[in-house]
Amino acid sequence: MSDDLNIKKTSSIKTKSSSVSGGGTDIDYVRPAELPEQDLYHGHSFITKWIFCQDAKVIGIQYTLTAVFTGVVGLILSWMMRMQLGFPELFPFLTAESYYQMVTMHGMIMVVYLLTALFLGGFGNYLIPLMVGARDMVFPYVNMISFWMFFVAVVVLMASFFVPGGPTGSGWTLYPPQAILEGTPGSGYGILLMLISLSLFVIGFTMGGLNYVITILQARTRGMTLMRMPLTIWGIFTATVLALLAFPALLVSSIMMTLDKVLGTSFFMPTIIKAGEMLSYDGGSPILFQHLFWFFGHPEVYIVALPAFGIVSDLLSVHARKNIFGYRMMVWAIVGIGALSFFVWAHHMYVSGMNPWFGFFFASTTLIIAVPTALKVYNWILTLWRGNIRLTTVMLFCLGFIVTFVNGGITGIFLGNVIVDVPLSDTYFVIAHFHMVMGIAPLMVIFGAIYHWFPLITGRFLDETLGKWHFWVTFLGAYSIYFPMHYLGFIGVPRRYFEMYDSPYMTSAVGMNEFISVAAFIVGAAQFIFFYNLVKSIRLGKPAGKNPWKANSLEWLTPQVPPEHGNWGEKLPVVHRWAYDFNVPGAKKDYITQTTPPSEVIEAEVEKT
Amino acid sequence: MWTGLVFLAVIIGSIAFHVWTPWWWTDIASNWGAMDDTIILTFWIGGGVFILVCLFMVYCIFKFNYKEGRKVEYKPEDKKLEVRLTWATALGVAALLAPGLLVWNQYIKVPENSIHVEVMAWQWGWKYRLPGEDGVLGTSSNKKINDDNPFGINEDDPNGKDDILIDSEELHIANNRPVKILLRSIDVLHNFYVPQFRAKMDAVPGMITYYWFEPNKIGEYEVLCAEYCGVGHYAMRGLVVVDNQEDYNKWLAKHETFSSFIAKRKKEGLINEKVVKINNILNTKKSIKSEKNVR
Amino acid sequence: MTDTKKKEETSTHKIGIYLWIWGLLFVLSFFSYMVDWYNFQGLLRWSLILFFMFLKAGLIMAFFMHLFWERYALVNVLLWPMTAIACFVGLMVAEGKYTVFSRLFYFFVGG
Amino acid sequence: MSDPTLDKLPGGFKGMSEDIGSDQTTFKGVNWGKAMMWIFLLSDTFVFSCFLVAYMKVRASVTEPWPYPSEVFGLEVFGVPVPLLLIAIMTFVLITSSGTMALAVKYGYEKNRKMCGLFVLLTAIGGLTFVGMQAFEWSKLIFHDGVRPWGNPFGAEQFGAFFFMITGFHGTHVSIGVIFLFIFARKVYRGDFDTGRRGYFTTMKSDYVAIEILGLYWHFVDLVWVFIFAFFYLW
Ligand code: HEA
Ligand code: HEA
Ligand code: CUA
Ligand SMILES: [Cu+2]
Repeated sequence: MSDDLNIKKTSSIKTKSSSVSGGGTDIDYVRPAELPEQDLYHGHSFITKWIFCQDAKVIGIQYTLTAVFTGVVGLILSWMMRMQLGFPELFPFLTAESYYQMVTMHGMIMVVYLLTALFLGGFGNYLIPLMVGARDMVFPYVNMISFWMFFVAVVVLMASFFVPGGPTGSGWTLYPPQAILEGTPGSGYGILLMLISLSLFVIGFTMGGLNYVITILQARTRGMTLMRMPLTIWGIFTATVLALLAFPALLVSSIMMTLDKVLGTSFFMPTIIKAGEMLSYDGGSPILFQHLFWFFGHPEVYIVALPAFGIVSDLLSVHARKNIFGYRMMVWAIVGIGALSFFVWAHHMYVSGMNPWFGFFFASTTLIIAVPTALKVYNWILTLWRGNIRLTTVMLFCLGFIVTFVNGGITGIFLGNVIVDVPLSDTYFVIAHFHMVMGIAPLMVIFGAIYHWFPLITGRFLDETLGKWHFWVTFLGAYSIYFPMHYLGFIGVPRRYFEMYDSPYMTSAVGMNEFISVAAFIVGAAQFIFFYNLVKSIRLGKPAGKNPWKANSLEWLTPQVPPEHGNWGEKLPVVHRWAYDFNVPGAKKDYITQTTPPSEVIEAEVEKT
Repeated sequence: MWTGLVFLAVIIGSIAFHVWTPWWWTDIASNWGAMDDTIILTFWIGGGVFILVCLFMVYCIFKFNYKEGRKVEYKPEDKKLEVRLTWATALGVAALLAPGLLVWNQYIKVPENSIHVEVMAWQWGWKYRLPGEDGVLGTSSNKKINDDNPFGINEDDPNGKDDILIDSEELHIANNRPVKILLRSIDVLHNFYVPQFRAKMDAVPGMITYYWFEPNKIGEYEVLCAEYCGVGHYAMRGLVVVDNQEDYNKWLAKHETFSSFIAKRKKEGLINEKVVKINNILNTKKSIKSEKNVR
Repeated sequence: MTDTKKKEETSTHKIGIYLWIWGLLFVLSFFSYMVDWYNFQGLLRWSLILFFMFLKAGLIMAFFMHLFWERYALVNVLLWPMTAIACFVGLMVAEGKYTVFSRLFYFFVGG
Repeated sequence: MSDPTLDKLPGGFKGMSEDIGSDQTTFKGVNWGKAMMWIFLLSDTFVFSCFLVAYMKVRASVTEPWPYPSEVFGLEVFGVPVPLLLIAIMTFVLITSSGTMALAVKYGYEKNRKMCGLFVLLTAIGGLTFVGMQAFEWSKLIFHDGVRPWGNPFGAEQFGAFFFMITGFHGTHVSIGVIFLFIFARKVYRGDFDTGRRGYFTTMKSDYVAIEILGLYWHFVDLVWVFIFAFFYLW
């Protein structure tokens, strides 16, 4: 065994142990570089610098802006839906057709085009090279194409609003046979454009995803071991791997459905009698589609959850001035959740008419996933314990995340337990569950992350006062939308109901629906405070300077703020420790950056004692 | 300071809402009380964990609010604590899962003596078929559906002859007799859901799915379609009436059987040409397949 | 696969090994073709088909794609995800059987 | 591969835990492009698996008889029907091209420009032959046997649908591979990999490792065929 690989000897995660081994320079030893410097293509013109740009940071921002644009569309759609549900008679133009189209587009946009693109495309691109100490993604050109594929996918998706028949109204789950038959709005061009857009998204994402994975695995800087990476990177990494393995199922089901639609094949289509006539389909299996969809769909919900888990860990640690509790457990939990998420998909299909024996298998695997997730929750709150909590806007969003995530996670446990799912499936309980755990919790993290990294991206702080308003309105508002909504589900109100109040026992839902709708308008409107804050602060925000939050991880340690193309100036940073050395006993400052060599820490200690 | 208080208020508010909520499940009218019990159990365990986690968080907010120079603990991990928490959670999960699976086992095992009821879903409504004297439903196929045979019953199957056809949204069932619902769809996915019975299952075209329950309260119950099935989804309601045996028998007697239905059609002289027509359709379909698709 | 063996072969490999694998693939393909030719049926057919299939796949991956000489980190990363597929396949076999049972039991001309 | 420092590293599972615990790279000595190709192939494996799983599920649940592939894909040679003949030949062609590719990669390692280029070219020709035969097979099925994606005279209509979809997807992979093989054959002959000439869109230097990467892709296409052959033709 060669000595130079044995880095564990010279430095370990715990600063304590590295500082006991005495002075001398060899304690700072880090293996020499394995790889030559990366050649970068530097843009010259406006077009190569800002449009067809190969810099991951710019691509990240492009992804973010595009995703937020779709997010605003999704938000407006949710407003219109709530309008209908809360005040059914008010807007005659809200027909059942358009309602279902809105539900569908809202769901798909929010899950795939907003959250997935924002977390992986946006944060992934911006943060991965910076946090692992690379100059850029490993294949910047492919990375650029990835964004433009995504862009085209969004254009195709948005185009479906304007085609004859409108966008598809099949529900974001796109279940056949309904999705491609008349009787569902947008079953002509709408569904086709949706399928094409999804396929483009998958292809584009694959290009980006390969970049993220390989950058993290193969392009880390010296001293950056996997177990020193910030949890943000672990979350994004695992989510990307999930995406690379789960999106194929979506691609395949899209292709097959397209063929069913266009060529009249019968993959998912059994014999069907419509309007008294027998269609030419025969022998296909609708449940197969559901299996394929959820083989993608369940990992997909963790694809949006894992990056949030990772990011929130980092934000909590920085703003509580304390190391993240149980780092190694956190890493294993992320990886474990990721791996397990491929074995639980049919918990969305308990009442789909699949083989009833699957219920036992999938209920067990589903509840098992709760264990690593629970550990993460415990570790977050234990990170707060005996910390020094700065109640910044960022921290508030993290706390909001914990509350909403635990709430939504527990309702997930209801649904995961197969027999409990029977009465609750396809009711508003499910809607409440996933908005709490996916609509609100990760969005909280996104907002927190933007407040956190905005100073890095622009060099200026976002306004804290506006930020706090934004937080409280969003958190309290969203909580009061979705917490009561569970009880609609108990009553038995099914989801995807355009209106429902003539049933005797459902009349009591009217009042709640009005309340929910009003809350939704307010929460939505609060986002415009945020947009105002963003626009205002780019120019007028308080200048932040370098490393304003006193964080440890590499992205704050670039020579320039905001970092330039190539990130690191002359020399790549060298990493000596994990990213969570806050308030190390005996250290002079309350944080020790990842690049601080052990010998300096010892000096600090010596000075103090 | 008030940050912690607001979070505390959120937790207390959640509990209060849960305790005093006017929105709660409908009175149960079937044997699936065990489902409600499992939900309650989940509420106790899950709710307890939620409250504990959040209270701990609030405590931290109060106790460890930023103070310059506060002594912060440096403790990257605590193996013992983590192992304990893992086990505690695993225990909680097992306590939820075990009863859940037991009830599920009941749910998928239909009692021998249950009455079979076929629910046929279409866009957007319901039809029903009950077995006749023999207690057995005849085989069927969507391919055989036509005006003379709205349920696509196999004419060659003797079991089907006495099947009772109910071409209406209203289904009656007898109180305190287990019912096996056999779900069938002629077009897209639907789901036969009566909140008071708790049970539900999708109707999938191209196959038969099932569930069972035993009604135990006489009354009328609305059927909601609980699987999205196109624009009419929200309007796809039906009615289940739970009768005592006597009323049920009366209601049953009012409906015609498949053979009487055919006899009636024959008398009206409707049937012969139609049979030829449907056979033609079936035949042309076979040959079309290799030629060109219709749609 | 011992360490010593690995070391000898890491850089470039003798042409012989490729020709050998090539030949083996031919033979195995021929065998699997023979399964059809002799019209074996039932379990025998299945086990033979799968046996030859996995053997061929294994040879291609191990030698033509050099996985045999790669470090375990890469090998494991590539092979573990296959368990997800295995699970998917297994469950879908059960599901297919369940569907066809439902169709044959209740229908008389298929679904 | 040819990196001598790698030989010093421990192998086996011990090596694995050290690789994973180390800094900079997890796959020691694996070029970025090669790592990327591997992960892409992993993802692509899931694509093909989903196709095949869907096929299995549907085939297992149709009630109409499934056409007997051995006859459908048989050919008549001098009046004697030979089952699966064309497929057998296609299989041999593809394996042959995989063999030539393996040799091309070997000569690539050795930086043997002439031989490497020759074998890449041979592989491309093999691939082209395969695609040609597939085109023949498709047209026979479509024009002679009347098989369509939406139906066929032999039985379950999904037969044609899955056949065209899966072999079509595989054929597309082969075709893309062939295009790249031709491009790379030219690059090798031109000596790009010896001079380290930079590509069009990237700033990366060309290197013989590109041949290895292309080889991975090509072998993968062969690998997929092994599964298609077993599940589609022999089942
Ligand atoms: C970010 C997204 C996200 C996340 C993280 C989750 C997390 C979970 N989800 Fe959710 N889910 C969705 C998004 C998400 N879900 C979406 C979008 C749908 C609907 C799709 C559609 O139909 O349109 C859905 C639907 C859905 C269903 C199907 C319902 C139905 O249609 O009938 C089920 C059923 O099992 C389920 C279960 C779970 C479980 C068990 C978890 C678990 O991972 C949760 C684990 C977390 C915790 C448990 C909390 C923390 C733990 C503790 C504090 C410890 C103590 C706990 C105990 C001892 C119990 N979800
Ligand atoms: C991440 C996913 C996500 C998000 C954020 C939301 C947000 C909202 N959703 Fe939705 N929703 C879904 C995913 C999501 N939803 C899905 C998957 C479905 C199922 C669709 C189907 O059945 O097919 C659904 C369905 C659904 C229904 C059920 C419809 C039905 O079944 O009939 C309702 C009803 O009230 C609803 C309401 C809302 C409301 C009021 C909001 C919001 O108004 C809440 C408040 C908004 C915000 C907190 C901010 C929004 C974010 C931005 C504007 C981006 C800005 C971001 C940055 C600058 C970083 N949604
Ligand atoms: Cu029928 Cu919804
Ligand atoms: Cu799920």
